[in-house]
Amino acid sequence: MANLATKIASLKLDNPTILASGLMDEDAGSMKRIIDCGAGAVVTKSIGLKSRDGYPNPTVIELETGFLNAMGLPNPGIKDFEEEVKKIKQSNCVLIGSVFGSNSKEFLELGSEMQSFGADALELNMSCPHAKGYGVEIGSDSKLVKEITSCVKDSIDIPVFVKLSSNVTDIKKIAMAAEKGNADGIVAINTVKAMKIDIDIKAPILANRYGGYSGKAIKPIGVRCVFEIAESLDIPIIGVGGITTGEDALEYVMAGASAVQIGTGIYYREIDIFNKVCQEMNMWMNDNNIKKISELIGVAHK
Amino acid sequence: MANLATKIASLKLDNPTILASGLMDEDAGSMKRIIDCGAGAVVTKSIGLKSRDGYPNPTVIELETGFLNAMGLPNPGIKDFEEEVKKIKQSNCVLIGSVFGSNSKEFLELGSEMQSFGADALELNMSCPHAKGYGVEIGSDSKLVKEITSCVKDSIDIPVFVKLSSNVTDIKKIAMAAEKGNADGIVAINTVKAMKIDIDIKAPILANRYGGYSGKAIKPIGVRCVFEIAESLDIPIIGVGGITTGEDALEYVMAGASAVQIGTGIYYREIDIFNKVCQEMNMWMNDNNIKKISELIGVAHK
Amino acid sequence: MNKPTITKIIKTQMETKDIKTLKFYYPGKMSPGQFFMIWIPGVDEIPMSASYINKEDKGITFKKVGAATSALFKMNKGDKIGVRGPYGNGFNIKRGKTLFIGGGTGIATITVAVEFAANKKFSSDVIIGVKNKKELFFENRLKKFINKVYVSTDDGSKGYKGFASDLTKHLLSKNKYTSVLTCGPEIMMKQILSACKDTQFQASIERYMKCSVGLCGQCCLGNGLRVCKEGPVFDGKTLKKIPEFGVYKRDASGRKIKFK
Amino acid sequence: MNKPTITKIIKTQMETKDIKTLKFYYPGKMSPGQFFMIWIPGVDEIPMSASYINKEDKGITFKKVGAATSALFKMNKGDKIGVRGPYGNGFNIKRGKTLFIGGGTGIATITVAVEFAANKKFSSDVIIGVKNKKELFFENRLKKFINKVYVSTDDGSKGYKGFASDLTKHLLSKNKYTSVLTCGPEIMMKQILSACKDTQFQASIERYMKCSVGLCGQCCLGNGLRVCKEGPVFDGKTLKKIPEFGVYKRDASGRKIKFK
Ligand SMILES: Cc1cc2nc3c(=O)[nH]c(=O)nc-3n(C[C@H](O)[C@H](O)[C@H](O)COP(=O)(O)OP(=O)(O)OC[C@H]3O[C@@H](n4cnc5c(N)ncnc54)[C@H](O)[C@@H]3O)c2cc1C
Ligand SMILES: Cc1cc2nc3c(=O)[nH]c(=O)nc-3n(C[C@H](O)[C@H](O)[C@H](O)COP(=O)(O)OP(=O)(O)OC[C@H]3O[C@@H](n4cnc5c(N)ncnc54)[C@H](O)[C@@H]3O)c2cc1C
Ligand SMILES: Cc1cc2nc3c(=O)[nH]c(=O)nc-3n(C[C@H](O)[C@H](O)[C@H](O)COP(=O)(O)O)c2cc1C
Ligand SMILES: Cc1cc2nc3c(=O)[nH]c(=O)nc-3n(C[C@H](O)[C@H](O)[C@H](O)COP(=O)(O)O)c2cc1C
Ligand code: FES
Ligand code: FES
Repeated sequence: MANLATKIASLKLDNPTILASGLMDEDAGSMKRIIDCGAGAVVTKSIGLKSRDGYPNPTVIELETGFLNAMGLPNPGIKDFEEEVKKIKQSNCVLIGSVFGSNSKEFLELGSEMQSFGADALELNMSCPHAKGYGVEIGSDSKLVKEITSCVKDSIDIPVFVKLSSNVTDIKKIAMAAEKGNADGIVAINTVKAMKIDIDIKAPILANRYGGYSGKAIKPIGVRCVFEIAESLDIPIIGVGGITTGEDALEYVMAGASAVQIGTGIYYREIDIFNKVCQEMNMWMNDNNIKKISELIGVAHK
Repeated sequence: MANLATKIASLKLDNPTILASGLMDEDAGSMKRIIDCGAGAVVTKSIGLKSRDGYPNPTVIELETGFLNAMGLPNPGIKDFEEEVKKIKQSNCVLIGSVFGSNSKEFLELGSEMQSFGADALELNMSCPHAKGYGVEIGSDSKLVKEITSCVKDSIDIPVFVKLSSNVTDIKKIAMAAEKGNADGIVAINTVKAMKIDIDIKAPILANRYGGYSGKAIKPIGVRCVFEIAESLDIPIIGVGGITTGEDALEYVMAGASAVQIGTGIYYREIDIFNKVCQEMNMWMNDNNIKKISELIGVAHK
Repeated sequence: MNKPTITKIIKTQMETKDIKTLKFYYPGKMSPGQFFMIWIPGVDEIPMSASYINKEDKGITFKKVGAATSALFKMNKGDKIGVRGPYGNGFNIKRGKTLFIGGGTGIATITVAVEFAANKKFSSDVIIGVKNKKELFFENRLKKFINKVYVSTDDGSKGYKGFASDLTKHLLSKNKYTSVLTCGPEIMMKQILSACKDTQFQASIERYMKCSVGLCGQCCLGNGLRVCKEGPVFDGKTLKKIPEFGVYKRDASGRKIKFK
Repeated sequence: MNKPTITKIIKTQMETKDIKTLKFYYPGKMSPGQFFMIWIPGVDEIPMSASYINKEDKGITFKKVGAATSALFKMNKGDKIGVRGPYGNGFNIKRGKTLFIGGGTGIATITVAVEFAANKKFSSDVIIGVKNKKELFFENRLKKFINKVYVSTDDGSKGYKGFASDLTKHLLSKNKYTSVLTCGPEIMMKQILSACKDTQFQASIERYMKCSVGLCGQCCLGNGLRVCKEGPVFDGKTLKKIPEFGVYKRDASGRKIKFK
């Protein structure tokens, strides 16, 4: 049995598969189920200060090559989320709290709450591709990214990861800004801004028109982003985008990721994809005489 | 029979399908074959001042969801390309000359040559995702885009289109810069920057490591870009990215495209994809009682 | 693929003042209790159980309650809707004597299940419960394929006066049923569950739905059970372990909403 | 999928001082004349015809001419290469008497074609032509399955003294062949084509290749004929209409390079 344990900053995981934010993580029960399916950690849905319904349906559709969603950051608000975090933290699992805000103050407030609830790490969502005033509107401005990150880092003790979008001219630059803000790690990538028009109805299908593209199709974009970031940064990276197999996960690891997140893959391989991916990684590592996953991190950079 | 004729600025096409730059367009014979397969126009390979071999192989690989290429702008140089343009222009077809340079002077020189050879329109490639000093390195800087476009427009009489990349934070802003530079149209999108790592070899497969993603997978990104551009611009748009069927082409048209380009689709549906796509558009239009393709341009914007 | 297929309404039917049936072309097999996501372009996309299942076409029956159902309510033959699905597990309808209980619009879902049992010649009784007889629908349709159709109304305007759950308790004490299958208000279903001692129990649950393919987690209850995928039908054993059953659901934002 | 599959070299064989055969595990069917793209990680990816076709494994035979072939030349059993393909059409080998002509490394490609014909019990003669007898390879392999193996050397160090094309003309005037199949220097093949009056003709053409799947247009000749897809084997009728055949090819940049 190969050793799949990994470390992201001070965060130790039994295996490198993590549930991505926004899927099966609205309540403690769902996150518990994912942990039971073998995930090394879970990220919560992105939580804001106030409750949001998100966009009307259709919010999720399948494409030939992946999924498109425009949830619109639905969440019950940080206050209501306290009980979910506390409940899930009763079981012995690693929980990363994802939060979104429109400025440093909001991010800090949310982060402090998450920390006080018991989250093991924070993920700052600066990359949602379809929510006005949030997400990539912040995550494409390197000054803001640095400012928010360092503001949160100044007062928060748990590790802080910054989740970035590929919808920018230069993801390296943004990642470097997060690193300068003392981020403990980078999460890349969020969904890719995209659209599907129904030609019979002659209109975009998603209520929000624009959505975020996830699943198999975006893996080559995610791997490229992780590779680019790894080329210029020293802090750990969590790779995400289109992972459905152990081989996909290994591709991200070789590009430079210390861990990976899985979202849409749940659709393609059911909810125990976390076990499956770990098994496949383990099998490949055994076949290739690799003892520890850490031996593979970033090896594709010669 | 529905009327598929379309106009892009002063350029009139019998049908809206155009061969995309960089595929089957290195020599007059290939372009002739594409015209014979029903394309309304062809774009040449992107031509520079001097001959370039491009990157070593592997330059093209197939992915589960599309293709990845890093050709590296191979071309014989504008002087050697003269005879190809002249030869193809002996047959009665619409030829769009694609050129790439690193500054206004180079673009202008190349444009003037293309015009003098007999090209019907120019396409300025400011969007190649993997060539140092060219392509998106220029096409992500709105000031440069405007400057180059207006410099070329000042001295060139044939219509000038600017080909843009989705690898930017805000494609609308870049398109607006091209419009301000008096571009006659926008071509969107070029390939999306991506990577494939071979886990057995533990290295990126493409010799250039980074490549451009094309084919089915990028259609939702391309449609989104065309929709975004159409929302803020008045000049015509040529949609490109992942088109393999008449329905795909119609999706682009409804998003705001006056014509479409087809590249990788040649692999999925063979070289007569141009005829096939036109037939499928025609059939759909007949079924839906649409007389002219122009009725559909941009209808998805309410 | 899990995106809406555009189809046309081929028939409409008024069931009560504010309950309507739409039938549309949508070929394929499905089970009673499974549901569709119905897209009303420009308005919303909402889950709807099938109330008619034919080889080539399907039907939905719904009450006008808000924007989406009102938009659907206005639709006529020839209008276009988007349909994806069927989703979920559906009822597990077995030999033996079954008591079906439909409450409110849950009658729509229960009726196809009863029809399925009747076609298989399984024996069954059915209770349909509403507040007032004006809200009653599918009574005649049900009578075509089974003998015993019990009606309950809260106000006693027809049939048994009282809740369907009370009528259920009454029937359970009188007759022997192999299983009880129900769809309706969750409080009603919870009451019925507690009345089912040895009788097998299945209930179709409603939760706010977005993806309906088991991805987004919006519809989860208990330990991550997805109503859109592991449900909407759950058996009594499962439901007894879910503390929130009959107590609260979550709205679109994920906040808890207590059942009243 | 058209991306390299990593495989291991299972056997190597020196054919001459600078010609080597590598055999590797690569199961599947293919026809003589079809080719692979061989990836040497960190160096290049180049087209190579199959010189051995077995059910489970395949072989390539090549001359050390530049970076990629030199890297391949150094490889030993157990080393990894990437392989994609097979690509192209391959020879159309038919009943009747065939004259095969291989020139230089073209001998590798012709030999599997001859082997194929022999297995089908089609009658055939073969000419293999090189500059000097030291460059000769596969003569013994050929002799195992056909009687008439003619050798030509430019310097007369073995067999017929002169070009393979001249020896072909000689044989064509003496014997009756249904068809002529050739692979070698394009000037040689062009000369043979002009010598084939009524005899059917097929030649395997080499052009600079990148995608090998008919997309990039790098390998085109004539009116957009893709050597990687419609070729690499073309018949005489087609080749006669292509003015550049035997005259020029294009380098990686697309510039014309005259044949000497
Ligand atoms: C599996 C399933 C099957 C259903 N089958 C039927 C049926 O056969 N007949 C019928 O009349 N109703 C059915 N419903 C309920 C139906 O989906 C709601 O009545 C409808 O969504 C109301 O939408 P609206 O815009 O008209 O009302 P709104 O004013 O938007 O909401 C009214 C109520 O409907 C609920 N609702 C709104 N959107 C959704 C959604 N996306 N998912 C779940 N609930 C939602 C709200 O929570 C609220 O309680 C079913 C629900 C589920 C989950
Ligand atoms: C269909 C086909 C089948 C072939 N089969 C064989 C074979 O069985 N045995 C054999 O020895 N050779 C074969 N070749 C030729 C072989 O591909 C070249 O010898 C090889 O690419 C040289 O690479 P290099 O790096 O060693 O030399 P370089 O120094 O790079 O080039 C030497 C010569 O090879 C040509 N070449 C380089 N790269 C390519 C490429 N990507 N595509 C086509 N030509 C290229 C160059 O144009 C040049 O003329 C075949 C070529 C084609 C097109
Ligand atoms: C339905 C859905 C909801 C999502 N919600 C969030 C979110 O709230 N916050 C966030 O940071 N990312 C969100 N994402 C993005 C994912 O976390 C992930 O970055 C992306 O889907 C790519 O990974 P995948 O291809 O494995 O799904 C969401 C994705 C999906 C499909
Ligand atoms: C092999 C290949 C070569 C390309 N070369 C060029 C080029 O020289 N100039 C250019 O502007 N775009 C080039 N492109 C991009 C295409 O023109 C097109 O924008 C892109 O492939 C998306 O369209 P598709 O999905 O239909 O292929 C190339 C694409 C491919 C696949
Ligand atoms: S509605 Fe998304 S998981 Fe059920
Ligand atoms: S090598 Fe690309 S078309 Fe033949």
